[in-house]
Amino acid sequence: MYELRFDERKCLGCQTCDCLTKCQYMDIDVETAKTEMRKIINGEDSFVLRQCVTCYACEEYCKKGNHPFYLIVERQEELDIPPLPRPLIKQGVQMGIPWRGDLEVQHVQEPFLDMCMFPQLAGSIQGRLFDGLSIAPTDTRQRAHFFCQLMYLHYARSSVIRERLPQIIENIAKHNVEEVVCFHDECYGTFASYAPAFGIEVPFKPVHFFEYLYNRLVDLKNDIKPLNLKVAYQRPCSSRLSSDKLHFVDDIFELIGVESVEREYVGEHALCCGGAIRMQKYEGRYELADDVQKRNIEDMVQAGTQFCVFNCPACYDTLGHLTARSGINPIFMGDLCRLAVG
Amino acid sequence: MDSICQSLAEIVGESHVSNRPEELYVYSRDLGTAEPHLPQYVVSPRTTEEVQQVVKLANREKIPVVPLGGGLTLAGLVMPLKGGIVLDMKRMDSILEVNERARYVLVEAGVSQGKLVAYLDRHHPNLVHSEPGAPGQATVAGNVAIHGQGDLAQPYGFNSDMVNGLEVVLPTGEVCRIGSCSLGQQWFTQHPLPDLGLFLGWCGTTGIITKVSLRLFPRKRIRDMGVFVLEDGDLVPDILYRISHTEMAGDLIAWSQELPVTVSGLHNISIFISGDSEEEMELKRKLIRVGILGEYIRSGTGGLIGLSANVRPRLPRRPPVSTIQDIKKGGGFEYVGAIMPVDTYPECCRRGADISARHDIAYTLLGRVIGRSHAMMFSWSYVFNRADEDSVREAREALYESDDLALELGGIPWKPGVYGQRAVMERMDPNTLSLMKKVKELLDPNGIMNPGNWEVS
Amino acid sequence: MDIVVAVKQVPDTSEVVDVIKIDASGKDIERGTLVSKINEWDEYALEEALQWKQKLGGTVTAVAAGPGEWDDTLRRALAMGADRAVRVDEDATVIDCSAVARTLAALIRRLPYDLVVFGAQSEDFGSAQLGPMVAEMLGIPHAALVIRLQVEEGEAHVERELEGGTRELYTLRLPALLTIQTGINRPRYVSFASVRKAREKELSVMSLDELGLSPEALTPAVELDRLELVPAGKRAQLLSGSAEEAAAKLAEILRDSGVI
Amino acid sequence: MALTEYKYSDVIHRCFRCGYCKFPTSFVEVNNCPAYARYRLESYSTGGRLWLIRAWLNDELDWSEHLGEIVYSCAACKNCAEQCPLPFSGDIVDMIVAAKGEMVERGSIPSAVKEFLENVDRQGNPYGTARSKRGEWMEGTDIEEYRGQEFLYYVGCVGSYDTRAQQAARALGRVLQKGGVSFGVLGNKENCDGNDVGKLGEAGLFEALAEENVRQFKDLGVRRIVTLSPHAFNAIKNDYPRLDSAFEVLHYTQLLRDLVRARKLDVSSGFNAKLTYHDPCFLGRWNMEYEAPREVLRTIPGVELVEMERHRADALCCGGGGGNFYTDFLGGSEDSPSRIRARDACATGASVVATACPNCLTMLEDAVKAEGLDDRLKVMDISEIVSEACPPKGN
Repeated sequence: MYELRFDERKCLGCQTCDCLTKCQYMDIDVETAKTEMRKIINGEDSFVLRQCVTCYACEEYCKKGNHPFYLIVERQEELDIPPLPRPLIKQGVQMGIPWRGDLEVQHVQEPFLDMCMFPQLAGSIQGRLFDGLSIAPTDTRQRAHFFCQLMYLHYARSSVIRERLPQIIENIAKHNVEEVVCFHDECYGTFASYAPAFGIEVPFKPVHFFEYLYNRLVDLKNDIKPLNLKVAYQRPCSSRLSSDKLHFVDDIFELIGVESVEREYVGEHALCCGGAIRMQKYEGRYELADDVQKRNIEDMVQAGTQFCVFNCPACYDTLGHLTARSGINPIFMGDLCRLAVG
Repeated sequence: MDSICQSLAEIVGESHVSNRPEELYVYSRDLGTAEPHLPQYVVSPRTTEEVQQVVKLANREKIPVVPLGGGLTLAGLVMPLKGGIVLDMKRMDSILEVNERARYVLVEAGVSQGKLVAYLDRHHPNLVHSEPGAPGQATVAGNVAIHGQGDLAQPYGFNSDMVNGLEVVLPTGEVCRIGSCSLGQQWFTQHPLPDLGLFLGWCGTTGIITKVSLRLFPRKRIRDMGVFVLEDGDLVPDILYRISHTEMAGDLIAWSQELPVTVSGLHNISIFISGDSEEEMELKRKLIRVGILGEYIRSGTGGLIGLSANVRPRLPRRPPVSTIQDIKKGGGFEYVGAIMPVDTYPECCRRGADISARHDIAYTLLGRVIGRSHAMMFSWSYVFNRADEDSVREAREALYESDDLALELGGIPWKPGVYGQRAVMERMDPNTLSLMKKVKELLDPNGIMNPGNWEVS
Repeated sequence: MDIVVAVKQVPDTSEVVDVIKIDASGKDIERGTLVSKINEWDEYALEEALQWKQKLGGTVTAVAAGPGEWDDTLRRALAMGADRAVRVDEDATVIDCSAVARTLAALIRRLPYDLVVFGAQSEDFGSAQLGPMVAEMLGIPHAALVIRLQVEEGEAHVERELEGGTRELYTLRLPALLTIQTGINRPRYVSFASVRKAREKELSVMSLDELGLSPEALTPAVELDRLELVPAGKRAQLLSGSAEEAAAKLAEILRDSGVI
Repeated sequence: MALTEYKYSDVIHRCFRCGYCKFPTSFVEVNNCPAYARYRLESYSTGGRLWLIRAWLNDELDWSEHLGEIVYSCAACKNCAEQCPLPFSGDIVDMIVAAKGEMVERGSIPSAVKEFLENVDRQGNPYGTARSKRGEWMEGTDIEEYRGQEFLYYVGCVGSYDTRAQQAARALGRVLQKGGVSFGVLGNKENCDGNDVGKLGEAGLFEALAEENVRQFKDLGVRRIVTLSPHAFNAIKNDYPRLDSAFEVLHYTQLLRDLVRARKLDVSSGFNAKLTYHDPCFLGRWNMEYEAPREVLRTIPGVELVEMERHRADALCCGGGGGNFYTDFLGGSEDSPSRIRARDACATGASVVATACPNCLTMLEDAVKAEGLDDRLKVMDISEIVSEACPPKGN
C-alpha cells in the first residue's frame, strides 16, 4: 500500500527544526523540538501530537522538503490520538461517500476546472476570465466523486485519503485532460504535494487556480480597470502545501491594482481560519479558535483592509461573516478578478 | 344540487359549497397513506354563525361533519370516514385580538401558523407563539385540537396547555365559550373555573373549535443554535436531562437519520437558545457548552458544531420549509408521532431503524423534548411514492408497526389514525374508556362529529 | 347510423355589426374585410351528429353547396370528426333558398343516410327554409328547431321549442330530417392542430352537372331587390361609479323615461 | 391521452399539497394564489389542481365544465413556482398548461375559453372585435405607422381594444414622442401576440400567431420592439426566439428607465401623489423586472412611492392572467383577486395605484369601482403618470 516517503535522516540531522520552532500554536525550542521529532519518528507518543492544531504550516516551514505534518498525522492515527471527537470524525469521513448516483463523466476540453466539493460555487465561474473553460462537477450530487479528501489531515485519517484518492484521481483522469486547474488549493496540494509524498501516481498536471487566473489576467491586461482597493489575503491551511504558488497572489493583486495591506499575520505567519481548531476536542480549543479569529481580524482592521480575499470556501464560510461584521467585505479571489475585468 | 346542498348554499353562499366530483375527489384524500373516503359535501364557512347553522342542519339530518384545518396531521384524521360534510375552516382566518400585556392572541379557527407568525413579527415583535414546525398552512385550532407541540415545547409544554379559552360549536349546534371569556371577561385564562377540557385532543369528535385564545411568550432578539453530535444514542436522554436542567435552552431536538449519508449512524441534538443581548447569549452558550457538553467533547464522545458567537447558525425558517416528502421523488410522507418518556429515546431509535429497514425506507427519527424532559414527542417518519401502490403499502405497514412500538415502549401515539386509536383504546382502563364514551354520547347524541375517530365500541 | 349534416359558411358579424357596409350592387354586404366562419346553428347540428355517431357508430358526412372558400368550413367539420365532406361547387350567394335546396337534395340522394341534420337557420339570411325544403324534396319526415334528440330502433324522438318555451315532443320514423336549434349541446372546440390533421381526410367537390342539374333548373324563384342597414342609434349613455351607484342611476333613467 | 403519455407524468404526483404555493414568502396571507383566494377550496389551490389533473389523466375523474374551470382558473401568475420548495417548482405552471393543452386537443374546454380562442383565430383578438378596428385606439393622435423606425411599438390586444387600456396605449405614444424615440405601430396590421393563447394550452394557434408575427416583423425590417403589455413582452422575449427570431424586445418601462437615465425624457412637471405600484406577473415573476418601473416612478418629482405588504416576487396577481381578464373565472366576488388587490393598495394610504400592464390596469380599474373606492384610489398605468409628468410641448 502507499507509504509516506519521509527522510528520517534529513530530519534527525536537522539543526533548526523550523517545523516545530516556527509553529504559531506551540512554543517549542530547538532542543525540545529535536526530542519530540525523534519520538514522533520512532512512533512514540509526543505532546506535539496533541497540541498540533493541524494548520499544515510545518509542511512549509520545513526547509528540507520533508513532510513533518504528514508524519504527525500518520502518528496521530497510528496511536489513536485524533484531535477531533469521534462523532465528528465519523461525520467527516462519511461526507466523502458518494451516495447520489455513480460518476457521470461529462465531455470536457481544456482548460478544465475541477470544482471538487464546490459545484454550488460554479456560478461565480463566469465572464471573460473563464471563457472556454470546462467545469466539473456542475451538480452537487456528483461532488463526492471529485472530492480530493485532503481534509482528513485534520481528522487524523490519512488512511482514508490514501484509500480513496486513487479512485478520485481515476475519476478526474476519465475526463481525458492533461492539465487540471484546481478551484480549491486543497486539491492542488493533494495532487502536487500529498500524492507524490505517498507515491500515488497522478496522470495529469495540476494547475493552481491562481496561476490560471494570473495568466488569463495577463491576456486581458488591456481591459483591466485597476480596483484601487486595500485587501488582505486569508491563506488557507492547504496553501502551505504550495508555497511556490503563493507569489501569484501578489502578482494578481499587482495586475488588478489592489494593495495588499501591511499586516502581521501574512505569508509564513498567516493564521488559520479557526474552523478546524473549533471542532477539536482538547480543553480550550473553542476559546483558541475565538482568539485566533479575533487576532486575525483585528490585524486586518488595523491595517485598513477593505476586502478580505479567500481561496478556500471553508475559510470563507468560517471567517467571511466575521470580517463582514468588522466592515471588511469577504470575497473570493475569482470574484475580485472579475470586478477588475468586468 | 340536492336540497341539502341547497340549504348549505343558503348558509354559506353558492361558491363555498360543493357536491361536485372535483371537490369531493380532492377532499376525499389525505396527504398520507390513508385510503380515500368520499364526502358528500364540502363547505367552507366564514363565521361561527355559519358553522352553527351547518351543524344544526347536519344534526337534524344526521349527516356526519368533519372539520378540516390545514389537513396536515397526515394521519387521515380529517377524512370523512363515514361520508358527510367536510368543513374546511381555513376561510375563518381573522386574527381578532392580541393582548400585549397579558400575552395572548385570540384567533379564528382557520388562522394558519404562518399567518400568525407573520402577524406577530410585523405588529408584536416582543411576542412569539410556539410554532409547531409543520408547513405554514397548518392551523392554530387544528394544532391544539390534536394536542400539538411547537418550538417552545421544552420550556412551556404542549400547545394545548397554552390555551386560555375556546369558542366551540357543540354537535347539537349551541355555541359555547370556555374560560374567562365565558364570563364576558378577557380571554386570558381557563382557570380557576371547573375543568371543561372536552375538546382538546378529541380531534373534532366532540365539537368544532371556532375561536382559540393562545398564550404568547417573550420573543428574544437573538436566536442561535448548535448541533451536538454523538455516536452513542444511549447518552442522549442523560444529555437532554442535563441541558434542560440549565434552563438555558429553548427547543431541544434529538434526531438521527440515514440520509444524507454524512449524518448516517449518528445522533444529533439540536440545541436552540435565544436572548436579548450578547451577554445573555454568551452566558447561555457557556452554561450549556462548557458546563454540560465540555466533558463529552474532551473525552471525544461528542462533538459540537456551532453554539458560538463566531459561528453563523443555520436557523430554520419559522414555519420551516420541508422537502422530506420528495426524497423518494414520490410526494408522499407520513409519520407516527408519539408522546414518549425521554429515556426510551435509544430504544425508539434502534427499533425504529429496524422497522425502516424491514420496509426499505431510509430511517428518519426525531425526538422533541416537551417540558423539562417531562416527555418527548418522538416521530418515526416514512416517505413513500404516491404513484406506487407497493411503496404506499410498505409505508402504511411501517406506520402501524410504529404505533404498536410506541405503546410497547410505554408511550402513547399522538394524533393516531384509526389503527392507532384502536390500539390505544384496547389498552385503556375500561372505566376511562366508558367515561370517554359517556362524554361523547352526552355531547354528540347523534354521533355526527368526525365519526369513525375515537369511537368507543 | 349514417348521418348527413349540411353546413354553410357565413361572414363573422357577431361583434362587428357596425363595420358592415352594403356593396355597390346594393344586394350584398362588402365581404372584403369580413372573416368567414361556420354558421353557428350548423356547428350545433354537427356536434349533435357526431355525438350520435359516437354512441351508435356509423358515419357522418358534411355537405355544402357553395364556392371554393367554403372548403375551410368543411375542413373544420372534418376536424370536428366528420368522416368525409362533399361540396357542390356553386356560388350560393346569387341563388335563392329553393335552388340551394334542390342542389343539396340532389347530392344527399346519392349518399347513404338514416338521418339528415341542418342548422335551424343561417346567421346571414336566416330564412330557416332550407331544411324543410330539402326534407320535402327527399320525401322524408322532418322536425324543425329541435332542442333535444333521442335516437333508438330506427326512430328519432325529438323535442322542439315553441313560443314562450312551450315544448313539443315528436317521434319520427327514420330516415328523417331535423333542423337543430342552438343550445342543444356544447359544440366541441376545434384545435388548430386537429384542423391540420383533418387535411388528410376526404373532401370531394362535385359540379352541378355531375349531379345532373342544369343551371336553368336553379334559376331563382325569389329575386333579392336590395339590402338596407338600420341606422345606428345615437342616444347611448355610459353609467359610471360602483355597481350599486350605476344600478341606481339606471333605475332613475328608466323611471324618468316611463319604462318602469 | 393517458397519464403515461403526459409530459409530466413522472413528476405530477410529487406534489404533496403542503400548501406553500398559497402564500407569499412572508406567510402574511394564505390567499396569494389568485384562484385559491377567490374560492378558498382545496380544488382551486395549485396542489388540488395538480391532483385533479392527475386523476383526470388517470381516468379516475371525467372531464366536466367545472373541472375545466378549475384548471383554467389558474392565472399563470407563477406564485406557486416562486414558493414551492421542491425541485420541480419551475415546471408547475407548465404542468397546468400541458393539461389545458390536452383539453384543447380533446375539444373539451370551458365555453369562455372556446370563445377566447375562436375570437383570436378569426379576429386576432380575444374580444372578437373586427381586425379592421384594431387601429382605432390611435385616432386623434399623430402616431406613425411602422416603416423602418428604430422601434416597433407593439400595442397588443387589450391596449388596442379595451377603452380604458387604449388611454394607456395613447399615453405611451405621447411619452415616446416626447422622449424623441423613433417608433411606429402596425395599426390594423397588428395581430395577437399569442402569449395568453399559449397559456390557455392552444399551442397550435400560438405557433401560428408567432410565426405570422415574426414573418411580418422580419418583412418590415423590425429589429427593436417596445411593448405596452408585459404579456406580449414575455411572448416575444421568451417564446419567439424558438422561431429563430432575433428581435431586441423591451417592456416600455425598461425603455422609459433608459430615457430618464439618459435625461432624454423630461418629467419635470412631476406628479404629486402618494402612490403604490402593482407588479404585473408577466413583468415581475415571469421576467424578474421589478426595478425599472419603480425607478421610473421614483425619478418623477412629487411621487411618493409606498409598497404594498405583498410586492415584487410576492405580489398578488390581479387575476387577469392566463386569459382570465376575458374568461373571468375569478370575477364576481369580493374575494376576486383584483378586489383583494384593490383593498391592499388602498391600505397603503396611496391615492394612486400604478401598474404597467393593460390587463392589470383594466382588472384593477373595475375592482376599484366594484369596491366603491374610486373616490379614494385612482388606477393608472405608468405610461399615463409619466405622460402627465412631461411638460407640455414647447418647453
